[in-house]
Amino acid sequence: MLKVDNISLYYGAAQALRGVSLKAEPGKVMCVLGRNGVGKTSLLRALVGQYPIASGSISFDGADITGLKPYERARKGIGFVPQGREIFPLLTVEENLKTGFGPLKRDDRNIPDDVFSLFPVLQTMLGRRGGDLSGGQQQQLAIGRALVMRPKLLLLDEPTEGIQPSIIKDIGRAISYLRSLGNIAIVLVEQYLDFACELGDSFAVMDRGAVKYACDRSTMDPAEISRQMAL
Amino acid sequence: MNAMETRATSALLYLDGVHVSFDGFHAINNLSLTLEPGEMRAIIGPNGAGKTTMMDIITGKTKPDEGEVLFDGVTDLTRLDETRIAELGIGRKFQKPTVFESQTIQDNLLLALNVDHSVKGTLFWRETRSESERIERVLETIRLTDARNRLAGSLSHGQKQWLEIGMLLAQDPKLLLVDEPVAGMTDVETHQTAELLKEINKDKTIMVVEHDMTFVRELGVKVTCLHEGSVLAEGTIDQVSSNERVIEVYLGR
Amino acid sequence: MMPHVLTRSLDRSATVFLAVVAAVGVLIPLSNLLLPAGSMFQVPTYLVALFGKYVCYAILALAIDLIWGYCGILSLGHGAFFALGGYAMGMYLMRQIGSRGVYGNPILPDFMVFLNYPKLPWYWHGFDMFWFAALMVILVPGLLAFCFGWLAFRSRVTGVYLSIITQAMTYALLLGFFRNDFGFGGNNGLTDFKDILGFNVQADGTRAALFLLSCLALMITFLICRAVVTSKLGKVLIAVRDAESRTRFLGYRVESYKLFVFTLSACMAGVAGALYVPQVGIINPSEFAPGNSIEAVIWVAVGGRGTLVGAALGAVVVNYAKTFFTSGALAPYWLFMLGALFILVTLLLPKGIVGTFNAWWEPWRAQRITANAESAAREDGVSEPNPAE
Amino acid sequence: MFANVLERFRTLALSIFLVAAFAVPALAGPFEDAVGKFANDDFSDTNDAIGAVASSGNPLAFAIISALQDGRLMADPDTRKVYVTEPNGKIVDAATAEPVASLPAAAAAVRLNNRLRRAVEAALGGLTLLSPDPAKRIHAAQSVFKTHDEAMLPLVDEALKNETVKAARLAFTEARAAILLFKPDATDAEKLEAIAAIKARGDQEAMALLTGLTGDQPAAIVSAAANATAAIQRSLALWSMVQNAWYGLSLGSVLLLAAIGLAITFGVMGVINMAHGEMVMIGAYVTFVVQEAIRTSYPGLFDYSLLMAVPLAFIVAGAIGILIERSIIRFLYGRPLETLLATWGLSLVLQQAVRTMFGPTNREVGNPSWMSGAFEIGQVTITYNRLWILCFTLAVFAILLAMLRYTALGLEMRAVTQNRRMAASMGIATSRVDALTFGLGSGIAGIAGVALSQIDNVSPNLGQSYIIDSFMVVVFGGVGNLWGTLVGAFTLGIANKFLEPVAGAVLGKIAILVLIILFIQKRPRGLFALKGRAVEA
Amino acid sequence: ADDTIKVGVLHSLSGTMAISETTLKDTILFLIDEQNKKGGVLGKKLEAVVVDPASNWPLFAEKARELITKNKVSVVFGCWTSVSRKSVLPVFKELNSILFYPVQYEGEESERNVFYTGAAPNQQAIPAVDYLMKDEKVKRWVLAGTDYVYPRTTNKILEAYLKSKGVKQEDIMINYTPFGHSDWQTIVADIKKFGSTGKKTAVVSTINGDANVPFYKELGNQGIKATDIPVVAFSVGEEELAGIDTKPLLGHLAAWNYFQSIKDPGNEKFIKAWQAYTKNPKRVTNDPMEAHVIGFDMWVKAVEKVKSVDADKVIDALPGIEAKNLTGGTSKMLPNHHITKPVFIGEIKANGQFDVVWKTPGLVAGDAWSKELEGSKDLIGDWVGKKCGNYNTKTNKCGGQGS
Ligand SMILES: Nc1ncnc2c1ncn2[C@@H]1O[C@H](COP(=O)(O)OP(=O)(O)OP(=O)(O)O)[C@@H](O)[C@H]1O
Ligand SMILES: Nc1ncnc2c1ncn2[C@@H]1O[C@H](COP(=O)(O)OP(=O)(O)OP(=O)(O)O)[C@@H](O)[C@H]1O
Ligand SMILES: NC(N)=O
Ligand SMILES: [Mg+2]
Ligand SMILES: [Mg+2]
Repeated sequence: MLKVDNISLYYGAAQALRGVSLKAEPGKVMCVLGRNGVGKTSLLRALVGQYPIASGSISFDGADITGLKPYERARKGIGFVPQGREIFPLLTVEENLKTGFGPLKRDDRNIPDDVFSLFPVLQTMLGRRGGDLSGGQQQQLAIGRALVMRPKLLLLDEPTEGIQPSIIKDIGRAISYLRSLGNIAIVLVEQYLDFACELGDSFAVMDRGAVKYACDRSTMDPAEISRQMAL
Repeated sequence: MNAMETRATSALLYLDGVHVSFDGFHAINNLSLTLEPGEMRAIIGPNGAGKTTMMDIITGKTKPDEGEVLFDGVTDLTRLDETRIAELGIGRKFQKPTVFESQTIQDNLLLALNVDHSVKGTLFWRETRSESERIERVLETIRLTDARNRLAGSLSHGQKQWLEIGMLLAQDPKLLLVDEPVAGMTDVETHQTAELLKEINKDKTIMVVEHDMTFVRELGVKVTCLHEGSVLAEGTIDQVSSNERVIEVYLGR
Repeated sequence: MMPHVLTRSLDRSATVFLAVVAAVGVLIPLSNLLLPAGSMFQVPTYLVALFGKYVCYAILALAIDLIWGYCGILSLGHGAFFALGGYAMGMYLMRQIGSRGVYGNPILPDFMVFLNYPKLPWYWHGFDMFWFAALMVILVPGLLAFCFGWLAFRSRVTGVYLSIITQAMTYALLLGFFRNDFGFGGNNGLTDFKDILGFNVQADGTRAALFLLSCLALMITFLICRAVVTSKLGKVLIAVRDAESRTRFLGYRVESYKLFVFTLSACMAGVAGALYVPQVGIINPSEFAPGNSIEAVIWVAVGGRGTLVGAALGAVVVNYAKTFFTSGALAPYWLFMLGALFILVTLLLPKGIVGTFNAWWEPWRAQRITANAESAAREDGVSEPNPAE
Repeated sequence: MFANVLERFRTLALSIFLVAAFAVPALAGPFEDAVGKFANDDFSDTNDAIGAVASSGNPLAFAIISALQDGRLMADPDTRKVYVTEPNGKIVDAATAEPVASLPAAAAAVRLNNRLRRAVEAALGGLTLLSPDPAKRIHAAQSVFKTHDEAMLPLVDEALKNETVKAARLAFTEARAAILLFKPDATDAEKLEAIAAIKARGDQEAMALLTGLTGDQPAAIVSAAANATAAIQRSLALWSMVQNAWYGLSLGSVLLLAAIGLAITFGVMGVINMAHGEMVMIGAYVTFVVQEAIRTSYPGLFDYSLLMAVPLAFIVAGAIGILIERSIIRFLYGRPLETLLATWGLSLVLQQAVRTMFGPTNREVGNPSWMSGAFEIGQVTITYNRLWILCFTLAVFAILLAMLRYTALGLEMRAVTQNRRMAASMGIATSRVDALTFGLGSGIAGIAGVALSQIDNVSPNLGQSYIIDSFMVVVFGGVGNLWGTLVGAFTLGIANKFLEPVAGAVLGKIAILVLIILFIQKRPRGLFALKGRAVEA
Repeated sequence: ADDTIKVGVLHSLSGTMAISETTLKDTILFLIDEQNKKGGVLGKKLEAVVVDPASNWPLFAEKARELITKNKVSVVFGCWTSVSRKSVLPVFKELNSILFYPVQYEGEESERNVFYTGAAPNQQAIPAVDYLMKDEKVKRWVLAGTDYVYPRTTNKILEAYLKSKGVKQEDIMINYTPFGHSDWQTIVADIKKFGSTGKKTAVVSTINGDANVPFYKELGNQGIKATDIPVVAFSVGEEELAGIDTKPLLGHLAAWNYFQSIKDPGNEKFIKAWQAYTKNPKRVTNDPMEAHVIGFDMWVKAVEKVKSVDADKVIDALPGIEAKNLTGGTSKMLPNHHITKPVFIGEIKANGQFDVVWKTPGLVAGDAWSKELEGSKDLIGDWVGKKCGNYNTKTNKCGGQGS
């Protein structure tokens, strides 16, 4: 589904990604782990096209999308839940959700029930402005918004950040549910190791812009990952 | 009568019967809470419970519709503005890290130093050795010494969190309000932050909001759980986390 | 206390700037006065007046850059302070005419005679004394800025709201000064000045002196601005610009800072206006026109916002372009040129002339400095930069 | 039907005879001589000729004098013959009504000045009191009311007797009252009745009439007149409030119209669009071009010129807007202050471009007939152009609001301006949306230009005169809030119009500016400020 | 080069005044062109130096200085607004050059270096009021103007004049509006109200430039007809009318010293040549243009008389020089540097032209100093005998020289 091949990314002169390669498959959760500032967010930015990569290639669904604009990638089915939520502050919750209609055909332009069953709080707040919500509520909204697009690939950047434990569990359940649908590939960027370990099918630990340790669910050892992350 | 002299309470921070609503939405409901000098208090509670709003009230960003907020037993915070409150010695780390993006990390800390903040004072200010040493120490603590001359805007999310904590340290307030300090940190970093807060707590009063239960547990302090704008439960972490309501609305099963 | 504030502000580019202004300030008048007219190196008098005007505009640009570039206050009404300073000076110059006016009235300026003013309005008193006028040049704009700023900053009016009410302010003043009833000569303004401090304003010597004085004022303004922005105050201003509310939570009284620079900047603009008036020979309400203030902001943007040197440079470049384009064969098309200049600078030099130059030059310089530092470190074995220099 | 008209004309002729008999008994000289005087090209001779012809009782008089009014009375100075060009183009000899083949080359229209025009109107007034057209009768009655010429009384009485149209009856009654009031030998009862009728009219002219009533009248009449004056004054004061409110609404609608496009480009997109005024100007010039084309090619369509200009102006200004967005603005997102610089430059270029293309002077844009003139409600005069502009503005506003609220594009526009990067990641083609949004704002500015061309100059400076007001309105109302712009515009308009009579136009305007400054202190984010966290975020 | 004589043209080609002044620039270029066809002056070709002071008053002074010192022009034709003239005055005095100013203005000025070819108030305003009083029997007056010096002064003079004719204060309404005023609803309604008392009312308009179009549109729409309340304007000419639909304005008046419609062979020839020069058969002419035509002619004659372009010589030669104006008369430069002009009252016609309904029997001499104003009634300008612009005939002193 998603194949990232040896990409590099620079912020001015500073290199943030150094030859990162990854794969994500439908019905699987790929976890990207790493300390602060190792380039996890940069990786996702490269995937959605918000920041141009200097070298390497990205292909999605068998097609090369390296040169595509961010909205074209979204229309191909890449949903993105960014770090910091990036809610449209002046749009209502409902309107925020509706911004996900862009890639959809006219008939499909509705908000799937899944969204509200996963995050009931959104249902009760439909008319309030996104920017007024609390941090955690915004996080739920951000995930819901990405789901409205019916993505084939879902990129989540630290979705548990600032979320109350019960909802983290809900989000966990939501991710498992999406995985169980079998047609969505998920890339989960996390620092919250327990959460990642519970959900991940494969793991990559980053350091200084490069993947320095990767493993599968089968070969995974949380202690080793933790050790890798702490270095 | 002599409210100025007689302390109304021994508490450092005293909230009583606070109400806030936004366009009819009640964010804080009859909230009462006290913080003793030297205490560290962890605040937990569901998303939207009003934790950040409570900090907004204490720091003067939001004016409560009703209720009393006293600092140091004598000062009514509801009547002061942000600057005055900061001058009193209340420092804050925001949930969404806010640093001065176009200035270097060192300058961010410099700005946070609690020296003369008047116009004249800053115009004629010159760095003393003790001040530069303090900045040096803080830089080390937040592990950004190498990055000291980088612009704060180029930091990653977590690095900004650290920087903001660093700014709190430089500010050296009596009361620290820390909103979700470990969001976006690795377990190791979380642990380090807990250590750091405990260290600071030796001579400062701290109120810390977190959702990370491991972290809260590690702090090992009294916990207050807010829900729908008022206190739901208070006590040790074990007491609170075994409270049925807390489990229901917050921890989940 | 003072010296360190000044020394700190003098880095290389600042020193170069001051040196250039000083050289220009001395050489141009000298060449105008000493060399024979028509010689190749003689600067004709009309150019002295013209350059004098540019220098005044440069001061205004510095004033704007101080508040806009460093504190993020976009004033679209700074022309008002400039004009008020100009009027204060104009009133002095009018009073100097004395009985040499067309009606020969020793007290009343001509326009008052023919509009039947029975006596001098109270606010014209004192302007026959230079020291008083000079004080008013600073005080009137300063006071207006102080009152306006006190209201606005205390109420936390920011961003475009502030910009627009500054515009409303200058627009209201424009309309007011247009009115003959206001007692400032209506649309015709104040003109036909005779002398300043006893010297004929039109004499070459006076012009040269005024030019020199303007350059001096530019240098002083620049030094003050540098002193402000290189101090910790400057960092606070930038902090206010970038995250105003965060600055408050650190215990800074943001409104005081804004009020301070706003008032300071208005005083500078007033001085610029006061120097401008005797050199161009007229002050009239159109100086209050909102368009003028917008243009002044544009000079700053063209030169490079937040660079000081750039602001001054921008004022000179844009106004020189204007002078150049409005004469000769290009005259009918000069708006195309000027408009294109603004557009191109925005698109191609987003940080303005000086800002873009810095952006190229800084990394190179930084490299050199690190290289130097490294070699120095190798030599004497110290790597710690001296904290209390 | 034709017979009917003829019948009317017969009555007319009779009435002329009546006027002649009462007013100017036996003015000598044959009709032909009088007509001949028109050829003298001398204002006082023409004046004499009007009097003579009007009172001649000749059935041709009406045709001659109305021809004179319309500039269709031609005189040949050489032969001293006078001709009437009939509206259908036929030419007849004025004195004899004999058709002639063609006008002599030297013939020129008989010139009028204001005095003569008044004489013509008075003459026609007498001649049209019994006109078949009720509007003309009312007009004639009103001019009698003004002159309250005693000699007209029999004619007015005659007219009143047969009058069936209600408005005309009223006009005749008032005219009759005016005459009676000043008729020295009218009875007190008649005068009291007259005062009542005039009081009922209740306008400025009625009051002028009553206050003009001179001395030595019986006490009853004097006090009745005084009471009536007082009553009229009171009602006029009330009406003037209504009048001011209407003026305020109308000014508000102009402000709103000018600002509404800016509410998009500035309010929604955050581009400090100094070239907004020039988009308005372009719209006005489109109207000019459309009207020129119509004037030269299809003069009959003139009344539809605005209907054609509106979509065209939208397209032209919108297309220019899109061009500007694609070539300049799009490089400046996230740098709002720099848009100020670039758009200011742009506005200079556009102004000079228009100056080069169309010349520096004003261009003529006419009002179609449905936008000309005025009607009255009570004592309030409402001009059609202002009324239509108000309706048009509200319609534009409603459409725009609905568009932003309820269409996908509207949602996308708002999303893109709030967070361009995230919007792209939601699959919104941000560059397309940006271009369309800017185009929309510009297009709306363009149609504002069409409307403004009806009340203001069409010159290269047109835009500049609106840009400052537009920014004031948007900011006063609260940036980013369309309703704020609406309420802001009307508030400023009405405040202005209530201040203007008290303070004068200049001080009124200054007062408004000061009020805006003070108001912003109270509400630092405008009238309809967006509140809450969402804004600070 | 030395084989040409340079003529400065100082008219705004951009900004708010471009609307009026651009035509004057073209006029001078046209006149120079014609003169050169006739062989130039003193055997040299004339060369125009055009600058754009951009409706910016300090820029006027700067450009004047540039023209005189850098371009070394012998004479400058320029300015429209009074403030622009005031701005350049000191420059012309200092550098001793010549300015021809072609626009009607408020008077109260007579400078050695300036020649005023436009109307002084007594050549426009007073005759217009006389006409209204006599021919239209006007009893009530609205003096409406843009709020700046020219209207203020003119209205002051008119007010004094009207009062001297027995008009009472309550029969005079004075109203000022800002530049570019565009919402005339209230004012037009006020005028209507003021005029509905039964006394014949007229409006004397000193409304400037851009504000006129919306003013007349509002007049037309509110149905104020010239037969009810005539408006006589001093700043509305053929050029301004070209931008208005004049049908509703039929009969409103303007007072000028020239109208395009005046039948005179000189005028017709000029109009033809002008339209040919501008390649626009519809191009109109107007009063300030004629002023330039006269001024230019006078300058050429003066130069030829003294065989030099030296400013002092030309200045001394100009008073007394006569030039044909375009309406059949001969205007003469007076010692006060103003000229004699005929005064016409025209009524607006449907075709955007004026129909002359009244004119002064002869030419009127321009007064530099108004006889109606207290401060100036004793002053005269006389650059021939007294060599003084503000000579006080009571005290026999030249004012302004420190007395
Ligand atoms: N816009 C930027 N300009 C310059 N440097 C940047 C920028 N954004 C990030 N960086 C730097 O690039 C590196 C990688 O940042 P990134 O945001 O990808 O880290 P991360 O792994 O997501 O960290 P975190 O867990 O803290 O979110 C960091 O060192 C950061 O300082
Ligand atoms: N300015 C505001 N306007 C409108 N609603 C607000 C505003 N500030 C807060 N709220 C609402 O008040 C409630 C409490 O918000 P608050 O941010 O205090 O929650 P929190 O406890 O900090 O949550 P989290 O853990 O998710 O950060 C939320 O529902 C939020 O939407
Ligand atoms: N002189 C004028 N019309 O300003
Ligand atoms: Mg990250
Ligand atoms: Mg929170």
